[in-house]
Amino acid sequence: MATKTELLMDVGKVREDFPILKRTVHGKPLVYLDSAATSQKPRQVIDAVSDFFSRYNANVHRAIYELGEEATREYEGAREKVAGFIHARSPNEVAFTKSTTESLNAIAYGWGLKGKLREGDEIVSTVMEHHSNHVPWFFVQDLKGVKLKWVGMTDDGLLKMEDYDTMITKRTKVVTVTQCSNVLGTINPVQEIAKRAHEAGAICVVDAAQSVPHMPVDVQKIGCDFLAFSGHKMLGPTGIGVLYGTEERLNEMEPLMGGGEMVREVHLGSAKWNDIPFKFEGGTPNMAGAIGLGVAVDYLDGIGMDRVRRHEKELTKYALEALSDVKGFHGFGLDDVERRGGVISFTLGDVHPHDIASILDVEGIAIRSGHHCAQPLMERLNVPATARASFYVYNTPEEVDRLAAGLRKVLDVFA
Amino acid sequence: MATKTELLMDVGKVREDFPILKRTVHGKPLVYLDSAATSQKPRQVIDAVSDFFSRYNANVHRAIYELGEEATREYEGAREKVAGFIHARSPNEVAFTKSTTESLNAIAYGWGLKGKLREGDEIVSTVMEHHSNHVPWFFVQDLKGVKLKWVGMTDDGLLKMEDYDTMITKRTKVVTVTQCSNVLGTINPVQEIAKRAHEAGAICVVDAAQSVPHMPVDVQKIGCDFLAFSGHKMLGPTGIGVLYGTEERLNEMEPLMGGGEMVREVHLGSAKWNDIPFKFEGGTPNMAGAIGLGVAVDYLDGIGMDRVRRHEKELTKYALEALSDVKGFHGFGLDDVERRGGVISFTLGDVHPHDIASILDVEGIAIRSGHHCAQPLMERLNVPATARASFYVYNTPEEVDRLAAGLRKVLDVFA
Amino acid sequence: MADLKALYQEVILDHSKNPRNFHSLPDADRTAVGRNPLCGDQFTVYLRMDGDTIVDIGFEGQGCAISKSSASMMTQAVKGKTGVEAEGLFDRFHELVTGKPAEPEALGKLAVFSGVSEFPIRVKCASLAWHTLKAALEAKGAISME
Amino acid sequence: MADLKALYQEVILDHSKNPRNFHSLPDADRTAVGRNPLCGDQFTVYLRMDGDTIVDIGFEGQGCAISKSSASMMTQAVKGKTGVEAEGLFDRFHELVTGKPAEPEALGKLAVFSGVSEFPIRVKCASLAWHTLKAALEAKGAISME
Ligand SMILES: Cc1ncc(COP(=O)(O)O)c(C=O)c1O
Ligand SMILES: Cc1ncc(COP(=O)(O)O)c(C=O)c1O
Repeated sequence: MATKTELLMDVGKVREDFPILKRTVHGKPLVYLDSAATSQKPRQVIDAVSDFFSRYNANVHRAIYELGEEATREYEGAREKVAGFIHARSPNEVAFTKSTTESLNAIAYGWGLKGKLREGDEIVSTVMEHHSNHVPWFFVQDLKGVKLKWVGMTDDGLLKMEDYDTMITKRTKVVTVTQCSNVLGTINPVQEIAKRAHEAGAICVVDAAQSVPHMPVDVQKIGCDFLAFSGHKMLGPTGIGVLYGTEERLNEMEPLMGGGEMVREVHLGSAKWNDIPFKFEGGTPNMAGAIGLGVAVDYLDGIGMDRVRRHEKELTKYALEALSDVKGFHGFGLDDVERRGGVISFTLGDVHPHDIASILDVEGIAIRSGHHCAQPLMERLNVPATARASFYVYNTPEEVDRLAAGLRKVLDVFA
Repeated sequence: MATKTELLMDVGKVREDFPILKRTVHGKPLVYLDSAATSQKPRQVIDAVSDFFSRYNANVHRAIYELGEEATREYEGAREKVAGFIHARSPNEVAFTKSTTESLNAIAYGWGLKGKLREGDEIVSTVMEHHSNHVPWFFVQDLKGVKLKWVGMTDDGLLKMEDYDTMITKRTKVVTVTQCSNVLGTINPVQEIAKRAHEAGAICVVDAAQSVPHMPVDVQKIGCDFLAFSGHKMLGPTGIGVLYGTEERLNEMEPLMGGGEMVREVHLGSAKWNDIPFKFEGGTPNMAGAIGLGVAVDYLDGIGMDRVRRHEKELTKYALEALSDVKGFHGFGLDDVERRGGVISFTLGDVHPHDIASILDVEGIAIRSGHHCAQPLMERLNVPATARASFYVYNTPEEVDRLAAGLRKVLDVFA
Repeated sequence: MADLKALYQEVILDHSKNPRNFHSLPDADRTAVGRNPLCGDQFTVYLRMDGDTIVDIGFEGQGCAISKSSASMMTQAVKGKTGVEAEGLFDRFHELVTGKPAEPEALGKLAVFSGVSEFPIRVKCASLAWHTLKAALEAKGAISME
Repeated sequence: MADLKALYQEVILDHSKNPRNFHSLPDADRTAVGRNPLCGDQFTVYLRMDGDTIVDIGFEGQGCAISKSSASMMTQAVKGKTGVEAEGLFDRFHELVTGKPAEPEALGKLAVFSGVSEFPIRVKCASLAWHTLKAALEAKGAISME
């Protein structure tokens, strides 16, 4: 088990970089345990955004002047950093979107609905998905007559891998899965799933919103065709996301958004698309967001993703032990931190999660309560809602102790 | 004609707020004349973004803790400000997107393709549109068998209003038009066009990317059904746009993006949408962007949009005279500044626009050259490209003088 | 500092653990479902009316302590009242929980919810059942609070 | 400070105003179109080959002074050369305009484009015709530079 001092060494330095961690909430120092919803930002990222607006704000790609050149260099530099971070073969495989949600919709519409899918084709998903990896496929189902199937889950929170044996058929065209559950923290065997998809001639789409921020991710090793994640969950600004796709898939994919930048030629009634990745970046992009994300990637690289993962693993282990001492605490998901990320969903006796969150808030502790945009998973777990604490680079064992103390306070209130 | 001192009084104070205007380019003070592409940002906006990330960064709507409450309050406050700015009946009529481009695609897919349009229906557009108001409708044409028509333009740069007489028929379901051309500056009679659309039972979609930033816009007075614009062109951050729609239209419109936030209920294979405007805000929104846009609206309101418009009118008048003294200068569009915005497209003898922009850049002057994402209009004008200078609140007659001097320098180089 | 004790008063905790009138009405002539998608709370309110008078009321569903106790106490408060009276009470109640109490004395026992005003995010919880009641009275089948 | 005179040298202006070999080749056996969507520049390059040797070359299209003069001077430089030699020349040229000239002496007259290296955004202009030549030699019909 992690000793406190062992962890604190690095974390103290990291925390210095996050201005928000100096603030108090209801008179208590903030304990932010909701990074799975959105992460906090280091001053390096905040400054990069300000710096863009203060020093070289200009439209990228089309400006033939110094500011525009600087903006384009930094924007494309950010693309290279992101590509390197996930081990893409080339920056051309990285398109900027506004969020994981846009990336997944872009795939569902662009590769699916407007591209390769036909009536009767099948898509294999899981019960563990976030709404953002459910609803876009419902669109394809409703508009194209494609059939959806969902791999089930064990009571431990593992995907029922054997479901793939029966659910993947020769009609399967897409297998989509979250790499890490935002509710249970379960890390799914995406490499294995991609392999099975490919064996059946299907493509594999990975929702990496909860993995890329928290662990080393190598798209080539996974072997997936598409992968989506958000900047705001990985120390980056809001309004910037990433759509990764192999060159082959991106080339055969239609654009979701039509507009400026994404076209080569426009005539009345017809247009020719630009090359990848630009054809997926219709409209003026979130330049500040992309540049800020590039700096977030630098920051995470500076720590090292192996270190990030280890830190969260130790913290999760510490938390699972500390919290299990709280009366009535019921945690969902695996005990084995090797197979789960730093996300702990729980209930506390029969106290409603909303009340837990409210009382913790008064203690300065920010956690989430609700269905976490995963209602089908909630139905599977047979709970209306859970409380959720989630960790990141700036969290400490002391904060876990405060959470445990906060939960005891909740019990006091409801005694 | 505007005397210099008359204008400078306010503008000097405004300029103080824009950090970037203190920088030099190639050793010369920056003259930024590309606000039609993207505007510069006042420190109030830059600070609002930093402040969000440094003090109360949290996910909106679903967080049951202090930070989330503050973020939600500011985010919804920004929506109210934007709604007030364009005189929407209610904040519910304002959805945040990433850009004008996303807003227009959301309408084309959500109201058109997935909503109300059927094969054989017709859409009346114009030759003057930006690619972002062309390409989304091409999608509808290609996927739905809808017919597109384009209202023509006079040599002066006015829409041929008489085209509407013949082009709008009982099959017309959508009439779409830019309120202000990003190439010619022409201000189109959108109120009249909306009226004609409605008389035929069609809806009216207005691309307001170049109008909302530069002049008072009242959606109720226009009477349009939808209106789209971008934050980055109106002193706001990048990656935030606005989709305005009347409650009736938004209620009958399908969402473009499926995901978190935009649903009320999700089950395996089906979902129920949230209320407007949330059903159009799938995924974690660009919170910092929206909040920054709210501050940009405050800033513009502080000046007063009437004043903004008058300033640009005077500057445009001054510029049209000053530039017409430059040998070989050929300006496109109307002479009458009452009917045009602060955008001047031009050519200079047979010097290619790219060379003009390059030489001006060395003089510290940032203008644009190219097709301005309006290739069909370029074809209509029968030029491969133009140079374009565009003005905003921070520009001065002295800067126009520097532009004129810069153009003389271009002529020297090519003498 | 926000006062937790004021929010979670004894009476409130008691009603949340032992909600009164917590059942459906088989002979209900008005029903409505209220949802707060924020936290997954959901209640159904059943009414039996005699003219404009609420002669019986029941509710079912799930929610946090605040929303459940509020629903429970609401049912007690409005039973026997006319629809108009009930809506008037809701107005008073809403003023209370949003920190602008005009006639707190009119609220009787419901005054225990005054602590909610310090927790703006909980206003929706406290008023969910009331909104649902209103929907039932107005014969709207369902409402949702975002 | 970036040096405009170095960019727009006399020779360059002359070639931009009076481009050489500015015509199609009716008997071309290789053709390619190159576009720079950034500025709308577009050139077609026509080649007549004898084995691997460029025996005749012409170009048509429109573009800025840099791209047009570069196209013009390119046609002069590669006429009579083999494809391999032409591609070698392109490599040297590219080094020159990106500010990393390895063997500037090999470039002859083309050395006038050294000023481009101070204007990174113009590198695409200067090399558009060359990329198009390469596409023609490799029998690719069209290229685009973003
Ligand atoms: C008239 C017009 N419409 C649409 C757009 C597209 O705006 P954005 O790139 O912010 O989506 C622009 C700006 O480029 C414009 O000028
Ligand atoms: C697993 C998962 N997928 C998708 C999303 C959606 O991300 P965003 O809201 O940034 O689009 C989230 C986060 O909310 C998530 O946790």
